Amino acid sequence: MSFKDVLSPFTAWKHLFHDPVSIRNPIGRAAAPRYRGFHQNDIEKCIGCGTCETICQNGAIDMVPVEGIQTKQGDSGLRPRIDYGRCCWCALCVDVCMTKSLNMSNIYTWVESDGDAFRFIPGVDKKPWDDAAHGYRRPDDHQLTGPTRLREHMPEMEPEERIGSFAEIVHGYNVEAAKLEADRCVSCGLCVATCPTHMAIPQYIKAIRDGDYDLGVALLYETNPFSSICGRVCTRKCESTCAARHEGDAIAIRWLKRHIMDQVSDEQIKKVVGQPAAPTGRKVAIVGAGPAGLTAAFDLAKKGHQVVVYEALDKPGGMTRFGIPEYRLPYDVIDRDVDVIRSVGVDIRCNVRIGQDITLERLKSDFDAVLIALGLQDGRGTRIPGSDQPMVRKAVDLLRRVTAGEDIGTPRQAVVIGGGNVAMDIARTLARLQKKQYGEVKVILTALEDLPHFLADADEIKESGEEGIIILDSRGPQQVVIENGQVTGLKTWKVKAIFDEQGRFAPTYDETDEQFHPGTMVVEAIGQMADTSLLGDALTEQLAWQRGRLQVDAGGRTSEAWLWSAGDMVRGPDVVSAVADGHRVAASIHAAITQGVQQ
Amino acid sequence: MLDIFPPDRTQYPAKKADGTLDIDLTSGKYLKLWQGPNHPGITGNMSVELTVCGDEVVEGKTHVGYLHRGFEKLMERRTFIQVFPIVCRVCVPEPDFNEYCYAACVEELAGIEVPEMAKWIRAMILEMGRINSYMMYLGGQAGALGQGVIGQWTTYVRDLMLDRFEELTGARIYHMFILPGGVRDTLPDGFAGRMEETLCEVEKTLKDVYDVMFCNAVFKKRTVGMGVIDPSWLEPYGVTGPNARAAGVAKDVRKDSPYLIYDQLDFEPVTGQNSDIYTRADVRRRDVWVSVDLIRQILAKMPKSGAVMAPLPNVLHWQIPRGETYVRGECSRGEYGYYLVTDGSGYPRRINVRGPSYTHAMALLERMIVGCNISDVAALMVSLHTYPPEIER
Amino acid sequence: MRELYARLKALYPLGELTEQRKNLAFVTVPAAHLRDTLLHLRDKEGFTHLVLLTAVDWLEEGQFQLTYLLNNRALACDLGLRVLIQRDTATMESIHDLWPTAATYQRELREMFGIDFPGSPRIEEEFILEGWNSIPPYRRDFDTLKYAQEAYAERPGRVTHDPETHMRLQMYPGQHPAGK
Amino acid sequence: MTEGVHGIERLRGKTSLKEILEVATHFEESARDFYKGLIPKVSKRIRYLVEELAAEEQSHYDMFAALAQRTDIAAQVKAEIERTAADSKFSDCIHLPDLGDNPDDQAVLQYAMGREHAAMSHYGELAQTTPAGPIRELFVFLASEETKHKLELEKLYYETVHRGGGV
Amino acid sequence: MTTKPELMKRMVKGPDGLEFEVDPLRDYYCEAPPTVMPGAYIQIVEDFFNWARSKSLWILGFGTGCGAIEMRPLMTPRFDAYRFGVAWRPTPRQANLFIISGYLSTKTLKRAIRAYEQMQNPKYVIGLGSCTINGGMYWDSYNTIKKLDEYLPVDLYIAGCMPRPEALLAGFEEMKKIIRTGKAEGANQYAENFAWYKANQKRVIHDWDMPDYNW
Repeated sequence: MSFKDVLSPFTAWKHLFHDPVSIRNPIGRAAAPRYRGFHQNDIEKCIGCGTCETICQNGAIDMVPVEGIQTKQGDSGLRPRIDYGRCCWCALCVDVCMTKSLNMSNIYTWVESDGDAFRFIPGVDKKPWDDAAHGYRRPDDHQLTGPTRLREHMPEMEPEERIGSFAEIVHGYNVEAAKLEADRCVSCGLCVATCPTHMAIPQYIKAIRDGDYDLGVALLYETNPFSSICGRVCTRKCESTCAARHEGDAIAIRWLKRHIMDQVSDEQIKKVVGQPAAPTGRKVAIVGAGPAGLTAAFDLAKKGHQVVVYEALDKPGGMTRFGIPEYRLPYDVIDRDVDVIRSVGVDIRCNVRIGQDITLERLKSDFDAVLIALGLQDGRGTRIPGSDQPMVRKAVDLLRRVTAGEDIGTPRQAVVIGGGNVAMDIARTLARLQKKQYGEVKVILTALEDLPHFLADADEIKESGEEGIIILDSRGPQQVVIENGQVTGLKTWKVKAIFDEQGRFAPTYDETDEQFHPGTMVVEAIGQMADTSLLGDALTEQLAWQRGRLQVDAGGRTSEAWLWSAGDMVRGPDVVSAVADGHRVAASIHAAITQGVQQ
Repeated sequence: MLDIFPPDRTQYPAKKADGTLDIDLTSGKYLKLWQGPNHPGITGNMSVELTVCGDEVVEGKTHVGYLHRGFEKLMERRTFIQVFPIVCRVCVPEPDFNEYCYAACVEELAGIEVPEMAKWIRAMILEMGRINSYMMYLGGQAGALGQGVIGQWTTYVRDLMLDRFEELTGARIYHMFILPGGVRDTLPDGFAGRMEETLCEVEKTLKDVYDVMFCNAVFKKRTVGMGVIDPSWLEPYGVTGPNARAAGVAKDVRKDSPYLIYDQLDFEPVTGQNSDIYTRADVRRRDVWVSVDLIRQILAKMPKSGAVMAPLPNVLHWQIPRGETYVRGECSRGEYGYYLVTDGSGYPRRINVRGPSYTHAMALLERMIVGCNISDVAALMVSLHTYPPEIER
Repeated sequence: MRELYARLKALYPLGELTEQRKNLAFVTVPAAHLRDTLLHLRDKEGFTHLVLLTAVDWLEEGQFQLTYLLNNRALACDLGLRVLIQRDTATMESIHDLWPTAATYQRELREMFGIDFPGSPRIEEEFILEGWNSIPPYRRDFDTLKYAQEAYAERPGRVTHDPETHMRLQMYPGQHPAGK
Repeated sequence: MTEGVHGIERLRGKTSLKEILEVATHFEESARDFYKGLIPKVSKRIRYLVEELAAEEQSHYDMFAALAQRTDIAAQVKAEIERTAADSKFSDCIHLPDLGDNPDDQAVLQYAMGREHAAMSHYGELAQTTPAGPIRELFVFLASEETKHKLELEKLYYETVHRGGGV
Repeated sequence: MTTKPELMKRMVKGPDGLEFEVDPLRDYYCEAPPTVMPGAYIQIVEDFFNWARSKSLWILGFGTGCGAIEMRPLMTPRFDAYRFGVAWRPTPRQANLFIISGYLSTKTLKRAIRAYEQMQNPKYVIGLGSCTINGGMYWDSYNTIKKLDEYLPVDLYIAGCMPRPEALLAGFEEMKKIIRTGKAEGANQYAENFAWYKANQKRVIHDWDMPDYNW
């Protein structure tokens, strides 16, 4: 101890001469720009996926319906409500927000006598911090929902390789790639409502993550006995509503479904699917072995009913077999799905044409219920001048004949009219045939729509281009040019605009921009329609119709109590919608025939 | 001091056969005195049950549990990312070590390599937190002996450091910035300059603290020779950190088994010899200087750019293979560690938080408090620099 | 670490060594040999610092794993001794005489896991909890959320909606789920 | 081509607004009757289409008839033509089929489009050859009415034939 | 009800050799329940009282949870709450504002109740942060209460985890407003619904080894 120790503390007095450090008005002092304060939500951007709710370890977030926000495809209509009696301002909800709609302002003062008041829906309940410019925003490279926003690469054949054959282009994911892709899914379930048959998408993706493929198959078969097929050619509306697409690629839901089916052996699938219920003694006839008919058959057979499916062509599968080329959907895949359906006791009788071999009347009397699921097997024609020439063909006819192994007289040069998937299918089929026969591809595809409005998948368009098909968009077919009785090509006009403000078709042409596309065959691949002639005139007259389609109730029952109708012929062309319809109709038939209300 | 006023051992209670003291409250010789939890002379929300004879403590029992939230249980029912926001709550004054140790455990078991930049930022945050913690301590230590002004100064500079924390991490106290995989964000523009200003303030305050607190006859009188931790107690009582370093043992995890980027920094652990309250305070004061220097080194040596987050799997369903590990760091109180056991699921099987206060405030304090004067209990307790929440979690 | 393991293995019936990192390993020790192993490590091998003592509940296997983590400062390495004990009896020898600080850990384990350490000081006393009336809370079969909801009042009025279900109810009212 | 369309030539001589409207009304009437006659001939499946066409002509008929009754025709017509519909000429590329027995929906639509197109161009032509004045405005109005109708038909045609989801 | 040894009735021999009986539960605690404190008869006097009360918020320096750490800056020069008429007191007997600074474990709840009851009227309670409002991040903890106003009358809540000193100051200003307008009736509410509060408290505090009321 020294004298210094006594004096030294008095140095504190020097602070008498310093400026005070107090903040003059601390209340409401601006926080740092990054400060994590109260939440903001852009409710227009928000899709109500609930990922914020899932991540919140405090259970602070509820998803609640909000007035003025409609549930629609890709938007649940729910918005997060935050309980500041739970929140810890960790901002994990901001970090995982799929649309970057949820943010935090740097405002932090909220006092209230009422403890119940601390619950609010950011963006809906007006708060003073709604417009705060600063606050926590997720840094761009700060990413918690998977290392990448991009879809796992799908291995497939190179264009040079695939153009020469009809082998399947897409190889499918291996287990590792599938796990990585499945890992990107946030399990929000927005896709489920969009899927026509409401497949348990998040659940089966989870099964992939867990490596539990038997569970995956069981989940798939709950809603879709055409999973191998849909895993390849589904129109995958689900992917268009995937939450992941807001900041990257949608999850490859279709490929993951295919992956599950690829991983499990046929025997195992049959084991998982299980055996039908005890026989009920009821009989159902189904006309048409396409997705709708066979799905209904599968459901009804599983419930123990005796089901006979009549198919006019020589193999089951309908448009999936005869409309979709082999390189997209190999025939053995169809056989595989059909085989499982057969395994639950469905009796499929091919080469039986109703109306010719057996009458519909006969089915009516022999069975408790009859379902017609005919599909849309006839192609529409443009009926432009010259379109009645024999070398002007319909795409669906050509595809059917190619499947049947017939020679279609492959032209050296072909022009395809249409911008949908069928047009792509026939163009690419012709390209392959040309490559095989002549060594070079000369196919021109013209479509009314401009590229962004093509009905075909983006993948299809891209791959067609890679395979050497020339795609000309916004071309209105005007005339098939005929010289010396032979088709020499197609004349088109430029389409200036095709849709009006409401997005409805209203084309305008530029006649000065006329083009001639040479080709010895013109293929029309526009719309399709059903051939309902098997109903006969009397029954056609008897049935109620609705804008050209059979009028059916929610369960697919027509105005005739014994007759149901399903699939493309009532819903429009789409495999998975047909499957969904098959389920609905099967449920309706089951209810009708087990309650004995059959007339 | 002990030499001048030797304790009167004759008044001490006898030991019973099982080793406990035979304290008969009906004898009138002893008084039970509770210090805490609501008491100005207590560190945080804990309490010491004192049995006094006269004004001399013959037995002391630490009581904790006032801040128990069952963290280790709560962590078991949260996913790996969901644990991240709650770990910092284990220790209020220096939360970053929880974040670091937890993140390091997870990264080790999940096999994640943290980007270089993130390591430097982490180290800087840990040193900033250490300064804050010591500032709290210096204020508390002086306050326990009635010197309110020190706390006024140190809390002020701590607050300046909190401003730095705020602009860097987006929060003042619970930063939630170090998460498995890296850190949330890079340094804001002009951060180094503002940090330097703050460090200058810290240095200025440290000089004042030295003059007013450490060169203070009263402080010296009351702390020199008081509350000695015998070097032989270090191992049995698991004493770490400044408490051990004040006893002459250069125990410092940063040096013993360097983590993050401490092997690239130039520093020496601060040690003292006398192991009394004064030495412990002095070791901590000098440790602040080390931290100030370390932050300057870090800002000078750290990469100018680079990723701050390693790619993580989707945290919503992040599973970690079965395993167990222990990660430690040197916090302001000593060895801070997380013991993580995983079972292959998406949730931790078990997390155990090993805070230095656990040993310091329990067994060690109970031993040291015996023979102490009631008026010195607060100073002694503070000198061990214990934070109750990390004891009971 | 390997040499140390070899030396120990020669003396005690140890389980396999799990090398977590170059300076951290775990090894299983039979309960009966724990004390000797600890003494050997402390006095002969320089593992003088008891870092922590804690337990892991392997409910499915009916076992508690006690982890004694020791540190050798000179070598900067850690060795974790795992002791597996029966969950239903849950008793273990106390080591408070080797490290006085172990008494605190043992008190906590007794309270939080229900593992008894006969002879450990104040083992019977409440440590962290006060008036606890359920099974020890750190046991896996204790459901903290359920307990909390039963014991404590919450602010009412919280209700949430699952986006998937909500969408289906909104977009397909009255429709029974396909195929189910 | 039926007489209904070419009969518009008869308008060339008409000079009073009322007269012209009466003739136009008569044309709509004949078209309506034509579609009504077609109804039993087509399959019940597509009968809705012909029924709609008949109803559409009926509504035109009603409108023109109502117009003819008014005294302020000129002003009324002027107000209408300010919203002239644009011609989009989709029907130009389709040659009119011969509507035999049991025509299909595509044929009916094509016929209807062709009819509306012919009417539209005739009215347009008349408007161009008529000097400016109320009569010209009436022709412009009639042309624009037919154009609007044609436009609706074209949308329907696209959705039925091109947009896959056919009948 | 289990009674700890030091709370049991016993005979004690003083240093002077005299023996006397000690019954801690009776001697240390008051059994009379709190009563409602009526306002002044004349409104203007009551207004004056309220004005005066609002000018001196004396806070009990009992840091029950995390939030206490943000009170240190308030007591020190940077934020300096003293200039707003806010001061900290070490003992309940001198304080009129109790800040529950975050989560309350049941063990602390017991002490907090006792501290609250020892405070003199008029007295106010501020709940700090999420934990006091609806459990906060410890919503599923077995050891913390979730809703403070079940156990103590709360006059004001401040949102945050934890609230910043600036938010606390804003809370004090709001508290003053509430007091000035005569709406800070927490203590009277506690007295009026004493049985309800006690029942709630006893439901979660399992070793209730004290009489119902003490001050």
